[in-house]
Amino acid sequence: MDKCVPTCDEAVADIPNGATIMMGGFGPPGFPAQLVEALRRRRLRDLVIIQCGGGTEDYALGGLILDGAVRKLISSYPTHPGAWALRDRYLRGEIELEVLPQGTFVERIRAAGAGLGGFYTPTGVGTELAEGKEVRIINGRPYVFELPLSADFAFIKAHRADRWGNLTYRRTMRNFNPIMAMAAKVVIAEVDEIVAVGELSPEEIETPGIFVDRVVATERHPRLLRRT
Amino acid sequence: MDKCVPTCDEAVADIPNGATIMMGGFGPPGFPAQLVEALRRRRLRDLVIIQCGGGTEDYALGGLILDGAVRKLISSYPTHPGAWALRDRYLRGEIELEVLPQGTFVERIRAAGAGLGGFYTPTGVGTELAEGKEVRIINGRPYVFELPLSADFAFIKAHRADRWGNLTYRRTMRNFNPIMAMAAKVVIAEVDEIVAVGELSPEEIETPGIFVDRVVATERHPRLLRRT
Amino acid sequence: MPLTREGIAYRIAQDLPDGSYVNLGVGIPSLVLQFLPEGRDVLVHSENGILGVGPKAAAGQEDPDLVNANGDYVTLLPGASLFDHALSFAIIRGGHLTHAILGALQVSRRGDLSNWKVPGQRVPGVGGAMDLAVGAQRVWVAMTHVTERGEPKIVEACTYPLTAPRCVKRIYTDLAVIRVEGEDLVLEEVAPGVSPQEVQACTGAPLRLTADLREMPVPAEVRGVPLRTP
Amino acid sequence: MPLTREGIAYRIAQDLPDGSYVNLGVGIPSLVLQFLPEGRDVLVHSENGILGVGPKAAAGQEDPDLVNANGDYVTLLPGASLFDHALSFAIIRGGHLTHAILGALQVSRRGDLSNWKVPGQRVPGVGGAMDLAVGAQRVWVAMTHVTERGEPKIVEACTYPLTAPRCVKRIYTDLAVIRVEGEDLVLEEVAPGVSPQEVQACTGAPLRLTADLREMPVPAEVRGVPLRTP
Repeated sequence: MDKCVPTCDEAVADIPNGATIMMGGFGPPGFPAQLVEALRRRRLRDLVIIQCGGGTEDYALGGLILDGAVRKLISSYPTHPGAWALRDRYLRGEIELEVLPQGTFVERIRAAGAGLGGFYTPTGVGTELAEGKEVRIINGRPYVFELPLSADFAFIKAHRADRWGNLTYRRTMRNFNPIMAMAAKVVIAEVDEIVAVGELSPEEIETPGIFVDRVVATERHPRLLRRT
Repeated sequence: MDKCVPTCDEAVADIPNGATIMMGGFGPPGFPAQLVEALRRRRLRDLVIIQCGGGTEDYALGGLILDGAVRKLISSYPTHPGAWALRDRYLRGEIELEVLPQGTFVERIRAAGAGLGGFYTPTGVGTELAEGKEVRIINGRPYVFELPLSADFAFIKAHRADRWGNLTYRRTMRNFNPIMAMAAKVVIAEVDEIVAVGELSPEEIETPGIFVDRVVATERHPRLLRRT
Repeated sequence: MPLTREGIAYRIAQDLPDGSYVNLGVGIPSLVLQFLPEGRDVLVHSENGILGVGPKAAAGQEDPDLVNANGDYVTLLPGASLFDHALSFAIIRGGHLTHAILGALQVSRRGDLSNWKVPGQRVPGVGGAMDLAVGAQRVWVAMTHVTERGEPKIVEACTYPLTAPRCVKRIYTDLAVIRVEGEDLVLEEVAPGVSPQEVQACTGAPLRLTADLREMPVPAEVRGVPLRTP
Repeated sequence: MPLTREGIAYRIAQDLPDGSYVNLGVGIPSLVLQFLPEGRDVLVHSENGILGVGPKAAAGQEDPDLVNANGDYVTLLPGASLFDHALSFAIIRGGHLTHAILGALQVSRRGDLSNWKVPGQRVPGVGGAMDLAVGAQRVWVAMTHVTERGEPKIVEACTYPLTAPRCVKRIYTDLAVIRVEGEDLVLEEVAPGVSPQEVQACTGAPLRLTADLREMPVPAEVRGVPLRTP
């Protein structure tokens, strides 16, 4: 069993037009930027992207949106100042946008990964984000019904990996990555370093290799050190 | 902020008759045996216990059941040979027993800890364990509706702790502990060792102290080394 | 005279007991930590998976893998822990945070909160606002009492899109501390030199006065400039 | 002649490709791992939070913090990972295990499984059985073809309490390998020296024969004793 792939380009070579792709990351930490840049080089169309933010400037997800590759973005906070590519296309009606409370966004992804059919959350009750959604009173409190959210591919970013796809993270790299790794048909991990099987301690592995299909080691892009 | 308590007896001193108490552990690993033994010394009545197993022989949970302190057990697999105290009382109609599929058991506890109102699981559909429960077809597949499961107290067992209640586990000690730590009003952790704040690395802390109210260090009981 | 933004933050800091776990929104809430009395252990939560956020990283000392929910490169305090987004929002929604201190566009007399979207905002984006408003044990609002155009932010009913209904427990402004009690707003404190009448005059809903009303205990250095009569 | 219990386990092991993630039930399934062909990476999952379970610990070498779901003190293979029960059952229910190899009391012609409770069992206890039956990508049953009293375990419809309906994909017994296809049981292999007629005679539902029927490829040492005609 060897899940290593030599380059990001090879790791994303089989993604078709119209694919649904999750991308981990909250700000630069844990964002699989090199995989996304490789995806841009594929020149695909009609992608559905699931990412917490809206992309930054003309790089990675921002660039993918700028290129016109994205049909729809499912997101939570796509309104940071750097997300001008999304803003421009959205205001021109060229991209569809679904916005979810951040806890609902991640819990829907977890539900898909955990094989659940849906769940009730108190978040969003009585707001415009719950419009059209089923509300149910449970033990006297209203909850909104939410469905699982899955994808064809997940791009995730971790710190270290082995060839079985076991992953560790450092600092705030985890964010959505361990959850998205559970919820896509094909999970591709961009990592800082690949080590031998057995080198990661069983307790420190945060994403077990069972969730991961491909691993590719990359150099950190200098742009990732910039403030978002 | 100092959550340390000198002894198990002090840690359980305020538990009233009729309390609902979760207990972590799957076999000996992660089972808070000394807290349970201290609870036995309280000579309480009408307790509702939430534990995956049914107690072993006349020790800890087995002893608590033998003592007649338990009104109801919510469990998943209480039928191992050592659980004779439960078996005897159950067959005499002296204890109520609710049995859940193990994934449903832990997911109901997580739902409580995560503030969810309930969820749909495919597990149990078409079986006697789903009798009387709501079934809903979601995307063509049937699911059973399950409610959150919370408690007044949770007894958990971890490896190392600091005085803020941050916890780490080794090997298979985790099991239900990090989940139950989220789902009770008062969470009491029995640990092998208490270290200074800052000594546990931020990445290795599995249960953040926010979930934990009391920490007590204990010697490992020799009986815990026995096969269950 | 009304408090500075730092004055509001200072006032809130005094009300956070030892052992608090707080999420701090952007703006005034982010100033709270620096005013915490010595010796109090208060852990700051960040949506992206931190408990125990420390000060911003010094220039050149940024860890590229460590930001807070605001996107700032930060540090970790000793005793900090790190986790994924699912656990982070289980902490929020599950009622584990003792306090969420949030900015607001509007707060209604029954504690409805609007803080995520102005009407006519053309690109929506909510982040963790709704989860925090619904989940934290105590939702406290920190804001200036009126908008830049002098309009009251405390209103009979919110006209901006709701973040969550009936969630705000207490409002800290440059003029007052106000407790939400059912459908009532109880004026607990006024800024030094500000009268209850002046507070009521720039509040869009009736304030209830009680015998416990007192002046906000803030030192001179965080007091602001005299109130312009609205 | 019918296979030994080890023979059934041997036969299953040949069908697990490199990169499999399997949960092994008690009894015959627990014997599978020792027969895995050299060089195949197959990771064993344990409900209590392990991927990469190794052999049982040697006497005196037990780690008091490390057991498998069966309560045995075990070891970890290099590359193993540890996690909590919520993630462990997310793995199961979420369809991430490639195989669950389970014992059975009864399997119906449409793949219904009964393996958690006999009628009249006085204390109920289910453990992870239902989650595994519902969640794994391939549920394979490993069992003797008939009960100790010679009654068929493969039946038209289960009379024992169900674990899950329509979940079993393949049945490995001491006499045969049978594939469940819709409402049909397809006889794929027979044990060496056992005829399809003999298999049908101790099966409680009709078996479909195809041109692909073959003899189970097992070495002599895991073959058993000649079949007693039922």
